[in-house]
Amino acid sequence: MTTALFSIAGAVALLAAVMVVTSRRIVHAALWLVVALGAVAGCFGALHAEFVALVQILVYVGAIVVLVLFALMLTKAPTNPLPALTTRRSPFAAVVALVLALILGSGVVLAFGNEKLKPVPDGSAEAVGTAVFRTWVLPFEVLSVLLLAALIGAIVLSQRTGKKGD
Amino acid sequence: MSLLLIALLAVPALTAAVLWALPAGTGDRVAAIVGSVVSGGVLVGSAVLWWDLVRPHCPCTYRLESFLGPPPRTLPGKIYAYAETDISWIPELDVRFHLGIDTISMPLIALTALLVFLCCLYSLRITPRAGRTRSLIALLLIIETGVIGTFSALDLVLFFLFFEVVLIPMWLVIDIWGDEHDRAGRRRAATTFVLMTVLGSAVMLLGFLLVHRQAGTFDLEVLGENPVAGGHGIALVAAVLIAVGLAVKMPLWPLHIWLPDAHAKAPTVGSVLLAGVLLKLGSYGMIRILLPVLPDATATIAPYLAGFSTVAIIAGSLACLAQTDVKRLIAYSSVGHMGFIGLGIATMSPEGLAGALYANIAHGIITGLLFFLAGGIKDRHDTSDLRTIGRALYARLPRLSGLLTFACLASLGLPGLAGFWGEMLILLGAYHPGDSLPRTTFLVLMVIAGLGAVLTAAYFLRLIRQLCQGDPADNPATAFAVDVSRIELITWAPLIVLTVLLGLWPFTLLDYWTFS
Amino acid sequence: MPLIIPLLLAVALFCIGVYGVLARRNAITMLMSFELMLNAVNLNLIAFDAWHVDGLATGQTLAVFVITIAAAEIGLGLAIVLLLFRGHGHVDADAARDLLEQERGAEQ
Amino acid sequence: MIATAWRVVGVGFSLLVILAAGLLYGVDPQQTAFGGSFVGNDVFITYDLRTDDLTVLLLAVVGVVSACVQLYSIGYLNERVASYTALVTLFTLSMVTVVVSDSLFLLLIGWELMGACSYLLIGHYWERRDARSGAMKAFLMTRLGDVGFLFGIFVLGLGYDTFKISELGDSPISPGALTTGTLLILVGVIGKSAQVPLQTWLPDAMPGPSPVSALIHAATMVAAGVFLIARLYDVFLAAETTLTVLAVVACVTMLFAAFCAMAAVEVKRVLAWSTVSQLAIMFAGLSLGTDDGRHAALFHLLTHAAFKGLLFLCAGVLLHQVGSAAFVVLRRYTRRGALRKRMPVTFVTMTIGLAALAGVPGFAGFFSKDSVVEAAWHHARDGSTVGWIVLVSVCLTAALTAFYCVRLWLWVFFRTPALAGALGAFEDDDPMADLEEPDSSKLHEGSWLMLAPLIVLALGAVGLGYADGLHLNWAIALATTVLAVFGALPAYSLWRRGADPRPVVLEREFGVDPAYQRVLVVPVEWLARLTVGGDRDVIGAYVRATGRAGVLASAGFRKLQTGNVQTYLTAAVVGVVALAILAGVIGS
Repeated sequence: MTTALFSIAGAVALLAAVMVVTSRRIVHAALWLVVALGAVAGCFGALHAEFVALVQILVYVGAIVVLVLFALMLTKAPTNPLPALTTRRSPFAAVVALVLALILGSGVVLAFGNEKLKPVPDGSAEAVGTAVFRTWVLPFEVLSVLLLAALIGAIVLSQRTGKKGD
Repeated sequence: MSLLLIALLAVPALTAAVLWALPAGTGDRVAAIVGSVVSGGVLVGSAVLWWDLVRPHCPCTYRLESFLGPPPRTLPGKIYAYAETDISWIPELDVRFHLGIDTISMPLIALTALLVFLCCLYSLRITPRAGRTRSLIALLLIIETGVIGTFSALDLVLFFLFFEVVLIPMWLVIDIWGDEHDRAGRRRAATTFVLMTVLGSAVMLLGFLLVHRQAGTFDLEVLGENPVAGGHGIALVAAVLIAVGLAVKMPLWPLHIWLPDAHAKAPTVGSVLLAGVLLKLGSYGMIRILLPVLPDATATIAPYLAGFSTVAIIAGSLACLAQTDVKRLIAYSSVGHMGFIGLGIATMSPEGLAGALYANIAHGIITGLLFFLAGGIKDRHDTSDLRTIGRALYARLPRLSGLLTFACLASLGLPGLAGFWGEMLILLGAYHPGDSLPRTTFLVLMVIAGLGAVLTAAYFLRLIRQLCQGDPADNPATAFAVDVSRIELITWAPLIVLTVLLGLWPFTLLDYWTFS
Repeated sequence: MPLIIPLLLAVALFCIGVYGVLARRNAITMLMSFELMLNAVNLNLIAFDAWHVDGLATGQTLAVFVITIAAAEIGLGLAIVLLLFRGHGHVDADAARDLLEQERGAEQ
Repeated sequence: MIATAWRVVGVGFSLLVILAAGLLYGVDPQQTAFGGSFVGNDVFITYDLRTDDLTVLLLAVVGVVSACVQLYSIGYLNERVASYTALVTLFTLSMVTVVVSDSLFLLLIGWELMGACSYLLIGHYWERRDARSGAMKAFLMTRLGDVGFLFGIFVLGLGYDTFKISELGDSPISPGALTTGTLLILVGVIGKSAQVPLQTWLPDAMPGPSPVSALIHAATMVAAGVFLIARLYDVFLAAETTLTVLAVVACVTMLFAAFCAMAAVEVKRVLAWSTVSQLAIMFAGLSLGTDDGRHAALFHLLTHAAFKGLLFLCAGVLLHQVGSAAFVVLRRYTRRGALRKRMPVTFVTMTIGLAALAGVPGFAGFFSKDSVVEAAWHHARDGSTVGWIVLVSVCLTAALTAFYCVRLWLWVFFRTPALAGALGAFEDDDPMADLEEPDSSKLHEGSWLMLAPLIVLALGAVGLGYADGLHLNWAIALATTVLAVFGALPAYSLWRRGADPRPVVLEREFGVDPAYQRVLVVPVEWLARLTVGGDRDVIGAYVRATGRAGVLASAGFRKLQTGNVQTYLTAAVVGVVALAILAGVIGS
């Protein structure tokens, strides 16, 4: 059951990811990204990591993709197909990616080819929250500082009157 | 621990630092006086050291107990160093601060001190037009430290270090005070000089490392007692690398290409030191390092070394025949003379080595004098081009051209003047090469080198003919206020006297080098 | 469920992301490809967490952290892209060659 | 002031040499060593002096001739006196060094210093092109020989294990080394004494001042070659082959030079060729390998020094007073009878010198030449081919010598009746022939300072013939006299008819000089240009190419920096992949 669910979600994610990097329309690519991320969230769910799946949908699908779409609008991205969206290096890049996939894949297969996994016993918000605030509180705080820094950085970078702006 | 030797090294370097530290307003004259006094002190110091070295009770001279039956023909091996300083310096790298002198290096140290002293003295009155004499004097003193250090280093890494110390000051001397009419040319000459010599010393360092790998030490005294045996494999590679590195400095054909430009573009004092002292670093290195440390491997490469040296003799002489620039001609003549020295070393015979050492000294003195004279001619005519200077210098500058003729005759190896004994002994060594060497090859090389001596005569006579002789009517007489000025006479006189003395009485020096 | 399935999926996603980063010309699509790569990593984390149960929910926690960082990253990245757009009028990574040394001074 | 000081030093030194010769006369042979050091175990370099009969003889010759030359030069030379006198003194000193040396190295020093001095003295008139090239040629050709000489010293010195002349021959030596060594020494001698094939420098050395020519030809330079073989005679005697080679060289040279002298049109050139020829006679005497031969050769050396010194000084007077020693110029004066009348002393002394050279009975040259012929005859009678060859060539040379002496004498000093006052055979291609008539009234005899040496040497040219005791083989004397007459008669009859046929091949001196020019000088110059070109275009090109390659490579690597982030990224990923593969390969 889990396997089947995971496989379907995974297949969808794979298909959508391929579309993200091959689509000739940028907006379509962004929308395919929504599908891909959502499917990955499905995968998380199939592995019983429900909280992470929810965060994935909230943050990624909800926030990040919206941000991307905003950026597309701000940069006046055309909606019509752009044949030149991929560079001339793309075959080479494909080969590199394929070789990388082969290496990683064979490594993974060699290392974990016979392992089985049981779904996570408890992927609820409670369990994860306990872990975060009990065990991982210091990284969590550091992370919050990082977010603050990113926030300030984004503001500084996008200030129109900044010294770097013109 | 010998304070005197350390002082000979430290005093010029410290003086150079002091000269640079002086306020910029200090006159060039003061700098020249300081330089003269200090280098004069170094000269006196080296004389004292020499006297100390050869006192009869001193065990360090290679005095042959004659008439005790012929011991086998051997070469300088173990170093009987005098005035030694041996301090561990970088123990991790097995490098020691090991200084010392013996009868091979002492005359060269004295020659260096003499030439630097004369150059400083010369700079009292006659300086390159670029000015900044203070820095020039300081650089000359740095060069003196480097050269004396190289001649007294008994550790391979220390040798390399001092070897390198000389490079950059000389580069600056050529680049800043060189030929004022040819900025691009002097820059190119200086760059070629520094790049080729750095390449050579890098190769040499590689050879030193291989020696260390084989022998486990950089110390020349230890290596002299336990040389790296074997004439093949790593020892051979090390010998080839060291020989090539030193051959660049010497320079041997075909690695000589930096030399004519560097000599021709350098200022007078630069040329004098370059030819008189710096070239000797290469030949000294061969005698000090190649022969004692890698005797078997050197025997393997000796025929090739001799071959290239002979080619250098012929090629240098032929190139001189077609030169139109007096400084360039003298520079090329150095190629030929250093070829003789290379041949002498390659014979690996006592005669050849003594000849090479003698020729080292004689070449330093005579070529130094020649470059001083060429500098004098260049200063007066503002060019060193033979065609522009014109002919019939006998009519315009009788004393200067008379001295030039004298120096040319000395340089072409006229018996009775210093140049002869070295050449003669080298040819004798080639007639009678070391026991492990192919005699026939060396006989052929001897004959070719002998013909090279005739060619040497030919180009010097051609120089005299084109420069000194000629119809004064065809060459507009330029009025020169002075023929040979007082400072020039004072500077050149020691060299002239030494040329004659060494030519007439070679025994004092030769007695130091009776290897056996 | 075999562990290998999520791992292979993660590998595939990651390599697709690599391809996207290397081959896509538009800076925003490059950023999207980064997200794909990050998701592949998250997938790995979750899969390993399910395989190697340590009671601390390490994998899941780390996945949450990664998602957070991804949000920060995309925010900054898009700001930079906007800056690029403002400066050049396009967001073409190929055409942005400000790093290229100018021809002058090639021979001194 | 300086010049006067040098003159005093020069004359004083010559007198000192004569004094030394006088003091050493009759003293037992002895050697003194001073200095010395070992180089290796086999070579012991010392300075040794020695004295014996040969030394005394040569010292006397050198002293007298150089004294004459120094005195004569006072009248002869007015410009650049100091350097000239100093060099002549050094020249004499070098010859003295050669003569008294018992060390091969010391001998070599004197030997080559002579070469250098002759170079500087021949080039005394450095304004003149012929003087410049003559000087250079002299030095280079003798130095070429000297290299052989140096190698000969090596072979003999290491062979005999000593570099002392007096000890040479004491120890055994391999025949090969002996022959090689003596042959190499011979090369040096040939160069120094201007024998074939290194003969061309001596005639070309004539632009030098005449007193210098006298010194070179009579007492120093060229005589040193004869002296050296006489000095090393014991060694040479053991080397049969070398003596044969010497004989062949000498015979070829004496005829060659005599022929060249027959066609020369300048007094000094005739004399120069005659010197070459006479030296060859001395070498022929030495090459016989008998004591008689050596004795005859040294005797000839002695008389030759007197009359050749005399002749050159006479030529110098002509040159000094007339301004040229070319036949064409001299004949301008002669056809008015001026030369003989105005310069009686020169005429008489020159006549004596030429008579001695030609071998007129009663004069010195006659006796010494006869003694060579006699020695050759004795040797030939003993069945030696070398003896026969020498005998025949010396006799032929005697006839040729008579021819050119008479020719010189008649054409220079006597009007030609057949030409009725015309210049005669010498005006053909000489640019001077068109000059107007010289003012012969101003012509006068040289100063007494110049004439006194002439008279001294003329006395020698007559008297030295009897110095050896008068022993005359009447048959040989008759034969050589007849031969001389046979040589003189054609010269006389040609002069009577006002004709002076000079075969082109003789006038060009058998084309040796141009041949050397083509075979040696031109290729060397070509090689020199090739070397310079090679340095610039081959070796230099490699160096420059290395520099260029560095610049080009850096430019190429710079191209990799496209500025495109994605390229960099691709490269990085490729690198990671490659490293991963590498790690896998190494790990497995």
